[in-house]
Amino acid sequence: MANMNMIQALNSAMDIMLARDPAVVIMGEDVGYFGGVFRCTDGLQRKYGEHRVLDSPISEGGIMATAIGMGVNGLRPVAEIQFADYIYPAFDQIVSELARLRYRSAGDFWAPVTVRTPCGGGIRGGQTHSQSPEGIFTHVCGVKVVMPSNPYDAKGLLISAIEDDDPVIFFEPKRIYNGPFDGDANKPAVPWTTHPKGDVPEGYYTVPIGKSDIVSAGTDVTILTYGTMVHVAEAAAQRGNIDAEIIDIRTMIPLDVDTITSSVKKTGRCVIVHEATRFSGFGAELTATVQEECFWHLEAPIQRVTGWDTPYPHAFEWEYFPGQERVVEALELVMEPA
Amino acid sequence: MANMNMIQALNSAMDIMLARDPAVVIMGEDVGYFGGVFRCTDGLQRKYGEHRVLDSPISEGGIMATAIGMGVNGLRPVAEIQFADYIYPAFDQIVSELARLRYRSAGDFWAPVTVRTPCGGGIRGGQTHSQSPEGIFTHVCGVKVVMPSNPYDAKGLLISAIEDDDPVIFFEPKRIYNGPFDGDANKPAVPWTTHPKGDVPEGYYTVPIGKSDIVSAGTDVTILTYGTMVHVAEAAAQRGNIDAEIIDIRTMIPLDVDTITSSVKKTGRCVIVHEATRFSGFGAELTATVQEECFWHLEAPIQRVTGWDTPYPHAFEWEYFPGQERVVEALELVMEPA
Amino acid sequence: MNSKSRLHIPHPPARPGEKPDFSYLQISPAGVVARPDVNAHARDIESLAYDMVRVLDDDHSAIGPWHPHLDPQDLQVALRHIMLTRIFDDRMLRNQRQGKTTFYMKSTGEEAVSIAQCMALEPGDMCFPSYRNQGLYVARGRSLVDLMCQCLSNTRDMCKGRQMPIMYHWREGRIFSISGNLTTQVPQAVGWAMAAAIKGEDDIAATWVGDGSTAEPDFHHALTFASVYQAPVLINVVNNQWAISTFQAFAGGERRPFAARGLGYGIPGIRVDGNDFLAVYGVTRWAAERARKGYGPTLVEHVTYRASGHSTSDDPSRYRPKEEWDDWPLGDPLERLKQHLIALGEWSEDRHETLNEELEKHVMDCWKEAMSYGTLTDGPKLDPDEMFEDVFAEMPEHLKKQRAHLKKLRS
Amino acid sequence: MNSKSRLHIPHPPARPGEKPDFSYLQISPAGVVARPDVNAHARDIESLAYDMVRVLDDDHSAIGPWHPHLDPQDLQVALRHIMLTRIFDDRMLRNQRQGKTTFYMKSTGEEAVSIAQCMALEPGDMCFPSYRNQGLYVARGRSLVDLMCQCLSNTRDMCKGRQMPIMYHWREGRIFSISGNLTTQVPQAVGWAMAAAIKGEDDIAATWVGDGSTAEPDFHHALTFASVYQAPVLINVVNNQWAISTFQAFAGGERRPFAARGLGYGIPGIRVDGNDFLAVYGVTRWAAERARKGYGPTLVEHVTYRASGHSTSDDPSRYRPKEEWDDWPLGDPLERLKQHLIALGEWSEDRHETLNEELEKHVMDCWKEAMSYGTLTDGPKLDPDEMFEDVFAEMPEHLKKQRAHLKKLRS
Ligand SMILES: Cc1ncc(C[n+]2csc(CCOP(=O)(O)OP(=O)(O)O)c2C)c(N)n1
Ligand SMILES: Cc1ncc(C[n+]2csc(CCOP(=O)(O)OP(=O)(O)O)c2C)c(N)n1
Ligand SMILES: [Mg+2]
Ligand SMILES: [Mg+2]
Repeated sequence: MANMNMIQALNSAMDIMLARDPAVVIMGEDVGYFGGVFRCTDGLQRKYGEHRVLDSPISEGGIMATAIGMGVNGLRPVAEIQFADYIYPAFDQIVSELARLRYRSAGDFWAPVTVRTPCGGGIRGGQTHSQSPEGIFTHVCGVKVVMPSNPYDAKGLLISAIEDDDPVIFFEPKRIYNGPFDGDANKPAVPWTTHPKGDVPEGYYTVPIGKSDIVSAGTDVTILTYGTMVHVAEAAAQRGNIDAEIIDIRTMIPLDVDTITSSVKKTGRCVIVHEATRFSGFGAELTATVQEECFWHLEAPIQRVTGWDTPYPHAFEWEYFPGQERVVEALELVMEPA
Repeated sequence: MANMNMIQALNSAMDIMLARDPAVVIMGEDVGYFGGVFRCTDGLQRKYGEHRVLDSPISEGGIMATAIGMGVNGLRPVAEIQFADYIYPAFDQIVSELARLRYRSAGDFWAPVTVRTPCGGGIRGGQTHSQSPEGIFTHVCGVKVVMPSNPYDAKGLLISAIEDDDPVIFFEPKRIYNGPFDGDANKPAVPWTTHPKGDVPEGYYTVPIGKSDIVSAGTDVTILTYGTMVHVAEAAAQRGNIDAEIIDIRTMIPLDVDTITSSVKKTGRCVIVHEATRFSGFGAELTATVQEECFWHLEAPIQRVTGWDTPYPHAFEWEYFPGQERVVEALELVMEPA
Repeated sequence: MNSKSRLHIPHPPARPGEKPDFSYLQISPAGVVARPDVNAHARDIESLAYDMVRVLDDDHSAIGPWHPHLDPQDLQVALRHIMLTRIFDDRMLRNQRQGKTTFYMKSTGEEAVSIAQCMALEPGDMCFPSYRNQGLYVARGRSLVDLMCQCLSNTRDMCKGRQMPIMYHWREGRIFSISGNLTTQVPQAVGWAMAAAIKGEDDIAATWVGDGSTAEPDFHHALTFASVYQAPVLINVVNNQWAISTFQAFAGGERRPFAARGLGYGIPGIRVDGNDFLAVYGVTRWAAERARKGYGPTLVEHVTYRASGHSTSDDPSRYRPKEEWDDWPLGDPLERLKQHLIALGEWSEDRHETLNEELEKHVMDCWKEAMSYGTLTDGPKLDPDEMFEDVFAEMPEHLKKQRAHLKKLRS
Repeated sequence: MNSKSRLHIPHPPARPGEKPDFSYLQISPAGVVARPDVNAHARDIESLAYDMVRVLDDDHSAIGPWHPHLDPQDLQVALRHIMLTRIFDDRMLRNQRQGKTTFYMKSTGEEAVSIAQCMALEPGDMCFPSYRNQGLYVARGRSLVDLMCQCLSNTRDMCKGRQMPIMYHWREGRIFSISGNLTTQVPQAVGWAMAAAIKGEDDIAATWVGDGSTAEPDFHHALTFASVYQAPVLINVVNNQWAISTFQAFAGGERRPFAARGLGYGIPGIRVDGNDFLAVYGVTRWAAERARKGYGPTLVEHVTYRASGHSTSDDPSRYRPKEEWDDWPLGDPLERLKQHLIALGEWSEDRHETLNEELEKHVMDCWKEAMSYGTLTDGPKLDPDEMFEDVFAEMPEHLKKQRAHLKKLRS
């Protein structure tokens, strides 16, 4: 067992998979010699060579298209999109090709591509380095969508993603690359060493895609969240002194509906928290699923705590970010007697 | 007053706007000399010249980018994307540029671009000529999203869209270009002449963006729907003999929350119907909004009737299409006593 | 604002009612273009992008350095493939017109491109076609019944009802699935070729894209990645002069040939008479050998003409003179190969007529067999359960639930 | 599988610890490249894309047909602009290092491109810059205070706190808003130019994009649309050899110059010494006149060097030799213009020193003023209500509700 931050955990996952499976290749902008702008691929090109860990042209669409071609030819590409904000030039190749190839060829062709991309705000990145576009991909049939909230899950889920024969869009909440973040920007940064999920086995292991994680059991209310917001939700529940059951969604597609609905049926209340904008965000689907499955158990309307419906504003980062205060507000609202 | 199908109504809207405002230009693949593969721009190039109605290279991204540049330089471009299935190569220019230009420049730059694009299934178009991607755009901050369900609205809304200083993504349900369609593919096609909304003023008028339309008043249940499914919902309510209040959403952004919630508060029940796939479709946002606003009035879980979560399958079109039967089933479910 | 406008608008040479005019076409005489070594440096062979490689001359002889010197038997096979493709297309068009299928796209006039290239490639080479390359299936020997079953979405449909007609694929035959989205396959072919290079395998990739489709961004992706990594790939632009209703000038073909598009990236371009079977074959051998030996990608522009409508949904008489095909200066690839074989003394009108009848009958027989596996209206049908398969490798819960829902509805 | 791999991987000439090596650079002597008429046919002037237009020779004289023959006063203004840009950059870097701003990007080493081009354009011409064109703002006379306020996101921030530092815009000054997404501005500039042509107006558009960014699809869109409609636009590729950590070869610059990218579309390309103020000015005048007169677009490649790190988030010593900038064969644009003016007898080391001090002081004064409008930590702050404005022209209900919600939370 080693202590790793999320960057090291992701690096370790790729390292292990490059070693285990000669079909695994890494590609992306600055991922090779330099080791990635966030250093997630640091040292991998030196270790596995320039033909396994490829620097690519600055062309997200080209990266995705060639990764698909490689996948069709028996490789298992792990493509990095430098920021999730830059995934849109690859959107057509993801939606029209990667997601639908197996379907349209009735299973004869497929491309087991993993798309890694750092997402989310809280790093003063403004509108083009802070987006949380995961909701868009959850409306695309044929891709799996994953977002870990800690180093242990990050490594185990990334290994699962690389081994998965389906395409996986793997979002990495970059605000917590170096340590958990509870939403309070004024507190000193906390490293992963202080967090139990910073203990990460050095070798191979997997965390299954399609399973949520009950981060803390509770009886008053269910909080559904993922990524950075898991930590904000934990802090908020404590601060609000509310016995919340916090579920780290981890996998948006396929969604672990059972874990979610069992919890809400138990608590009767539900708050959904994500950084992404509210309107048609993934919180909408979670709300819809919960109200369909748990309607007769709900004792209050499900509340969504999300980013405002604006582009991500640089200077108002902390007014924008759905921090503890807003989560507490929603928890209190949902706990109000009818 | 003339009788028009939806194609003629759209054509008339563009004709009027080209005549009224010299800044209006039309561009897109095959829209010029040929008049569009669905003939929506028929005759316009002949009337207004090649410099107002432009055939373009086959490049949706290029169309969008140049339309933005034209918009910045004082024109009012109406760009056609030949099928909504082909809008993805333009996705980055729409999401990162068109939608955010006004915001990022604090109001100093903007591009009043209207994007017209035929969407939806029921025409044996398979996975690349049948998609309903509107839900994706409803998660994008800075664009308006519109879908008419009849010729009268189509013309009035398109004129509003062209006059709007914000970008508008204007989805045209192509299955009802030539006549309303109630979901029964075995019935003979019905032309718009038989429908009251086929009566369309020849001159200028607008239908406001941001307002839903109560297509039929009712007391038992509220049906929220748009596009082709408005007609399917009407037929289903009749067939199920249910006194439904059917609301044609018309504008997804901005959403007319008041009309929707007033209705659901009255009926206490809600069914949402769209062609698009279910998971994270626009129905999720409608469900979330309704349950947040009307929770204490709801007497049954809100039901969604949607396309299945698969790519659009060519041969199983009518098994896939959420037809009357499925709407009736949902209506009955929602009417069941608890 | 029109009167002052300085915007340039490309025009086709003739519109309906006007006389066809192909004077814009630069045509080299047969045999005159030099054939460089396959390891020539891209910048030393740029003229290949502007000339036109042609082997068959006006007297139906094959001349010059690009002449591939095939056996007459091979040429007879090629002629058969071209004839079969044309007859297949004609039959499928008629079937669609009679309401037997919903949609079709012909390759008439440009069959030599697919047939010659496929014959010049090795069986292990991977093809990433556009929708107008049915000749690849014919040349690689896929049963026409299989293609027809796909067009019928019947119980033997290789796509299990999921795709519109003509969107074939063939894993064993190494032909990639056709996408309805233009140009996406081109950089995918480059990626496939990169993988072959990474694995140290000898196979190369070949891909086809229409003139109009070169405007899509994936064309740029393909050229960039092919150039940077020197991928063993053949990128073919099939310039059939039209993209639905727009003339090739709307993709920027007005000023320089599409073959020149890669020169600025260091990718050699060859412009070839796409209706000259031998020229296409010769050029393909050259480019394939170049790629296989590690000298990198080649961009080939095939100058040809889309003789038919864009698809069964199209009416070309609305935007171009009906007579264009008759006036097309590079002729009919079928006719030209036939006359060459006759000139060689290896073919005759009689043999042609006999073969034609045989192929017509073969196609009819295939069609009858295909119909026996189900049609739009009659016979056995695919199980709608199929609709939920292959979205993922294993069906997740939500799709199982939806499948069960549909089953319940249908029972 | 590595041992057999035939994939080509581009390499920079030197890595950290190795000796810089610029032998790959093709450099023409000053004065030797001919200057064609502005209406020359693209295909007759292709060599311009491979040569390098240079005006300043090793003795600091200006020679040859591209010499723009500017007044010494104009050259002094230019030198001042370049110096001011550099001092501004240095100051802003220090401010960031001291934690006064969150981020910065310098243009050091490539200032001549923006300054010369902006001076050669007309005031009505519209600029669509990348993030390394701050020189445009200096040359068009925007107050540095305004730029600094943007970097501080303070109460005078032109972006109202919505954008990261350096993402300026200037409607009146005709400089378009900078996007964080690479290359998107390039086809937008083409669209702007198309609109000018449609309206029959004389203004042209100019746009700038980095070498690495040419790999993005929007570069292809720009070339295609510019070529098809012959839009009056100048597309500038600023080849500063690096794109964050990747060498320009990763955008396909290994084989042919970026200036040649448009040739295959019929767009003339000019390769110019980007550190030679006079050459850049001369080339820009030529291309602007060509566009304005209706002869269509030009692609200009500026050969220069990114002397600084990519941004304040970057550490270039990880991927390239520290000494590269000293060894860069085209020198420093500031130094070269200065020496030319001295050679002309129109400048001196003393005047230079004086001006330098004046500008340093000016920049410091601007900074002090800017800080008085608020900083990250102190002073007046923008109202967070601003966050909800300008998403739409008029605020819709759901945003009003969210704004009210935030107000309530903050009260
Ligand atoms: C991304 C995308 N945009 C538009 C279309 C619609 N479309 C189908 S074929 C076609 C014309 C293509 O012309 P070309 O590339 O010349 O090929 P050809 O049909 O001549 O073989 C168009 C515009 C599409 N299928 N995909
Ligand atoms: C679409 C997109 N992809 C990736 C990035 C991240 N990124 C920012 S600058 C840059 C390098 C650009 O290099 P170049 O075009 O040569 O410009 P230079 O920085 O040298 O001026 C990259 C990869 C981005 N901003 N946008
Ligand atoms: Mg074509
Ligand atoms: Mg650069």
